[in-house]
Amino acid sequence: MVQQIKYFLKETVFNLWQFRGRNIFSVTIICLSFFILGIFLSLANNLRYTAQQITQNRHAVFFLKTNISPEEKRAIEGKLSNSEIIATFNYVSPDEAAQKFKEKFPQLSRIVDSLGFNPFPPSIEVTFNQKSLSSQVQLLLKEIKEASGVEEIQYNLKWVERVNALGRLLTAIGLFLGGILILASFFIISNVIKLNVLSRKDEIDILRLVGASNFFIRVPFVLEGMTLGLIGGLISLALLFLTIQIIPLYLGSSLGALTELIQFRYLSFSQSIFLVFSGMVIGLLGSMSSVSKFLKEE
Amino acid sequence: MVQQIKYFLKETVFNLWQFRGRNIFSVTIICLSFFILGIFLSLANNLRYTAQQITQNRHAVFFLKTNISPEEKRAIEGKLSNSEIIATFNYVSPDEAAQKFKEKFPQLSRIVDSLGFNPFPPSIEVTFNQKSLSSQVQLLLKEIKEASGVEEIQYNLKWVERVNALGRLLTAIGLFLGGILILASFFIISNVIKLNVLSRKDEIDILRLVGASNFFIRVPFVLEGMTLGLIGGLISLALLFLTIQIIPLYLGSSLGALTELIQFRYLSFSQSIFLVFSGMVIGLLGSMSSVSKFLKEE
Amino acid sequence: MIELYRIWKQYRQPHWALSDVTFTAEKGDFWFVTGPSGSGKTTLLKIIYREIRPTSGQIIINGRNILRIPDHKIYNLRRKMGIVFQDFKLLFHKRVFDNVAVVLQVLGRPKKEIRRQVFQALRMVNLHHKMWDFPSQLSYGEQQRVAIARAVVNQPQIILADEPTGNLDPELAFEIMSLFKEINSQGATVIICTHDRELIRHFGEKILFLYQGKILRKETL
Amino acid sequence: MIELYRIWKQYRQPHWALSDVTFTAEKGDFWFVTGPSGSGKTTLLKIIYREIRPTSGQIIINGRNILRIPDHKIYNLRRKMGIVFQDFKLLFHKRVFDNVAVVLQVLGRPKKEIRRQVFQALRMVNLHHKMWDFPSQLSYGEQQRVAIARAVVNQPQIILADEPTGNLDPELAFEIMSLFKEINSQGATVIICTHDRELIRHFGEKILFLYQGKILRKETL
Ligand SMILES: Nc1ncnc2c1ncn2[C@@H]1O[C@H](COP(=O)(O)OP(=O)(O)OP(=O)(O)O)[C@@H](O)[C@H]1O
Ligand SMILES: Nc1ncnc2c1ncn2[C@@H]1O[C@H](COP(=O)(O)OP(=O)(O)OP(=O)(O)O)[C@@H](O)[C@H]1O
Ligand SMILES: [Mg+2]
Ligand SMILES: [Mg+2]
Repeated sequence: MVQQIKYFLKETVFNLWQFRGRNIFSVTIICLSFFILGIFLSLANNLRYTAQQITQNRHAVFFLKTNISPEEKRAIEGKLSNSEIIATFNYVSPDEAAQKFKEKFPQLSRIVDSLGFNPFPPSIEVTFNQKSLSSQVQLLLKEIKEASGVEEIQYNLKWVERVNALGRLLTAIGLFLGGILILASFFIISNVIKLNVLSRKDEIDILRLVGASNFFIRVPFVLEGMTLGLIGGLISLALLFLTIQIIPLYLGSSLGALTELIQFRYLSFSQSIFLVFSGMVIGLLGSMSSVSKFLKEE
Repeated sequence: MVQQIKYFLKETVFNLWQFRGRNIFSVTIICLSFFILGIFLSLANNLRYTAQQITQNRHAVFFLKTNISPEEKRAIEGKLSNSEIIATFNYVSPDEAAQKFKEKFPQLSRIVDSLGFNPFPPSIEVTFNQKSLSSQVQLLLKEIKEASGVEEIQYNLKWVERVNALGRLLTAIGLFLGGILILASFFIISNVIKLNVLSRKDEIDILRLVGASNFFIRVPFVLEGMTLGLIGGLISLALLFLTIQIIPLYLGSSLGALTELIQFRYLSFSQSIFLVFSGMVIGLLGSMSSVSKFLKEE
Repeated sequence: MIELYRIWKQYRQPHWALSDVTFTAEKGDFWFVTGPSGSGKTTLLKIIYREIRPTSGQIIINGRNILRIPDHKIYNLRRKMGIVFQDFKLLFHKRVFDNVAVVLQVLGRPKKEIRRQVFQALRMVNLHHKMWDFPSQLSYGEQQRVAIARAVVNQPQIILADEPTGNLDPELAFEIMSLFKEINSQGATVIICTHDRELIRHFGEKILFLYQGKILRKETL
Repeated sequence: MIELYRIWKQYRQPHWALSDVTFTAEKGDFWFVTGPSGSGKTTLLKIIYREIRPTSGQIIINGRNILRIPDHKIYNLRRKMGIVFQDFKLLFHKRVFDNVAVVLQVLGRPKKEIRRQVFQALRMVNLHHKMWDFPSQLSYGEQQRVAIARAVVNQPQIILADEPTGNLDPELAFEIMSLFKEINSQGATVIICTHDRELIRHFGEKILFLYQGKILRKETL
């Protein structure tokens, strides 16, 4: 048993070296297709993050009557804190509102000052849960609107829907492209492995004729395929890390906060493992299937 | 001559058929890597479009003195129309400004009405050229600010810079990724072609021994490589069109205007030509270089 | 014991590569198969080691109908055989040593034994000094001898040799034939296809003459 | 005319595959080269058709030093030669017809002429009925005959044949040798490497004996 394992390992290493020309070509192909996949995964990580950022900001403002009673206010706040779809809410007094307005439109601040009274009503700013459905939101809005002490509700449903849609769009594109890319690179890699086996049909035939069992023939090929996949995966990871290091340098530092938003994120640990592991699995399956094709008798 | 061309063509077709197993694997790899490249180009088309949309909106507002004289106004307008970096400008009277404000902040319209006078100054809205540099913009702003009749300038330089940066970022990412993808797929394809030639070293050796000139040996291989690249390119185009057709179905119709913004655009005609043509060129170069390696004597 | 019973083999219409071949090689027999080029000698051997199946007929080896052995078990049959292929079938990416050793490696023999046996086999064909060369570095006759060494390294019960001396000089051919004879005298069944009349004259005990796939005659000297 | 002057060839230290071989084949000569396996026969031929270069020495063919011909022009030399390789070197993905025709195709001969000449050459080796088979569908001797047909199809000035009858029955070997003799009588220089003493005895005019890379003796009967 140990004897045989040693043989298989030696054979694998030997063949990897013996066919190094062809193996280098193959690993290059494998590595590059994983690299493309990795670049995409890195972008997708970021896309997801951006989508999260965007959908987090879904909020509404409830303008209250200026003369709202503390009981009415407490009732409304109670409703809001009981609702499952609300993440945070925040009371804004008329003074705070005026302050905010002046900050936002400095050239109009004179006007507000010149009024002699504060035209801004008190309000409550509400942020919705990311997972809340718009039907739930609408139900809640209707309920609040009918509560006494509420003057008006500002909630740009259309805009919010768009932002949500953008989030969904990004996720969908991510899944779709990711699926295509994963499939494509898996196809590419397994085809390269198959090309490798194809060119060694003679060897398989000879081994069969000198009394090798199918198992004996298959194992070194499978190990070889796995190693090629593994090496390709590892090199592509290294390449990916380098690229991600270089991109910010290339883009320059002038982007400020935006780099944060769109920067390339490293693959997560599980993604890296996935990449390398799938390299091995594809190598295994690819070589397995094509060796098997040759192991049939006439 | 005709004799020989006929031979080359027959030989190419024959070999494509004779090694169809291996050729199908190769074309699959070529096709998929072009497909990935194509998906990217399609996304990049869109990215560019989005970036344009964003940077187009770079604009400033010049608030004028309420009591500005027609001469002063004309002088400013003259300056603006002479400037190369300004795309459009538009005078907004106090009434128009009030109207706009009321539309934008309906719950504050009461306040404006209750003032009894129009607090908004006249203004000029300016849109800058896409290509204008921010240094140029700053120069112009300074000049206008010093003109008589101008009260204040509203130009959120920081925000505009960010938007510009986003545009640049998208372009840079596009170029960078595009470069990487193009390189990667070219590498993949030329390596596949090389693997093909590699497995036929014996044939080349035999041809040399029976008196074939290098030219005679090379041409069918080169034609074969070109055809493989061409077929791979064409199939990938077809696949790409199908995918682009399918994506909107998959994403659903709920996205409204956003689909317009992020939708996959078909490759432009020149991009399609580029794709197919580069397939041929890579096939040519790949087979050329690897045949040449074998055409050397011991 | 190898028994072929009414073997017919047709690769393609309308020619029969073998027609109605019935033939028995007892344990310890030393058979020559001869006949003109294309008369079906290689086909006969291929059927015995079951690289191909006959169109009709039965083959019994050591009491077992080998046509009934499933494909994935056929290696058990081949392990009893030492085969010299007409085109050698060497592994060109492996050294001479490994080409011979592979027969023992598939059996999982210990390393030391492999080394000893391979060296012995290569010495028998006078190639031990080229043990670490690749087949591409050998002359054609030397390659043929590697193929012979591989066939005999495992002291098989059955030896099938297809034109094993076609690229060897008469003296070497003589030596190789003596080697086969020696293995035969230890109890192995040997079947050799050859065109070499000299060898047949000298070593022939039992001779099968093929002509266009038919047995022309069997001779026992 | 082929002149080899003090040819030495070493593949690797310390053995010399050829040492100090000087040898002239006049136009119209019919030479046999013989010697034990590994004595350097194939190496000698390879040097003549310049697949390999000698370590030292000169080769003049038709008054031209072939070692000076640049690699990309060497095909002009090979076109004058018909070579039967010891391992045949057939194109296995092409039919028998195309394997033979390729020699004429590289010359750009018209289709009709190619068909006629190929058919003739295949008939000379008695294989015209297998014209549309692939080499893998032929017996080994049949493959060898394809290689022979390819070598003679273009009526070359020089024929180099490396063990061309190793897989043929004596009758066929005799026929093939007569074929070479006939081409020779039309003015071609023929060099044949063989182990077959019978053939040498029958057809030998000039014989070169090699032993361990050295010329043992030259004989002219
Ligand atoms: N490529 C090579 N590398 C190293 N050694 C070689 C190479 N080719 C041949 N040799 C050695 O050179 C010697 C002569 O080889 P060659 O093929 O010329 O012999 P030969 O006379 O044709 O033998 P045979 O009758 O067996 O074909 C042999 O010992 C062989 O091992
Ligand atoms: N795979 C195949 N497909 C079709 N025909 C074949 C195939 N293999 C062999 N043949 C034909 O079967 C016949 C017998 O072939 P076989 O190889 O058994 O001859 P052989 O006696 O070994 O000849 P040689 O002495 O030339 O090796 C030949 O006519 C050959 O053309
Ligand atoms: Mg045979
Ligand atoms: Mg030789």
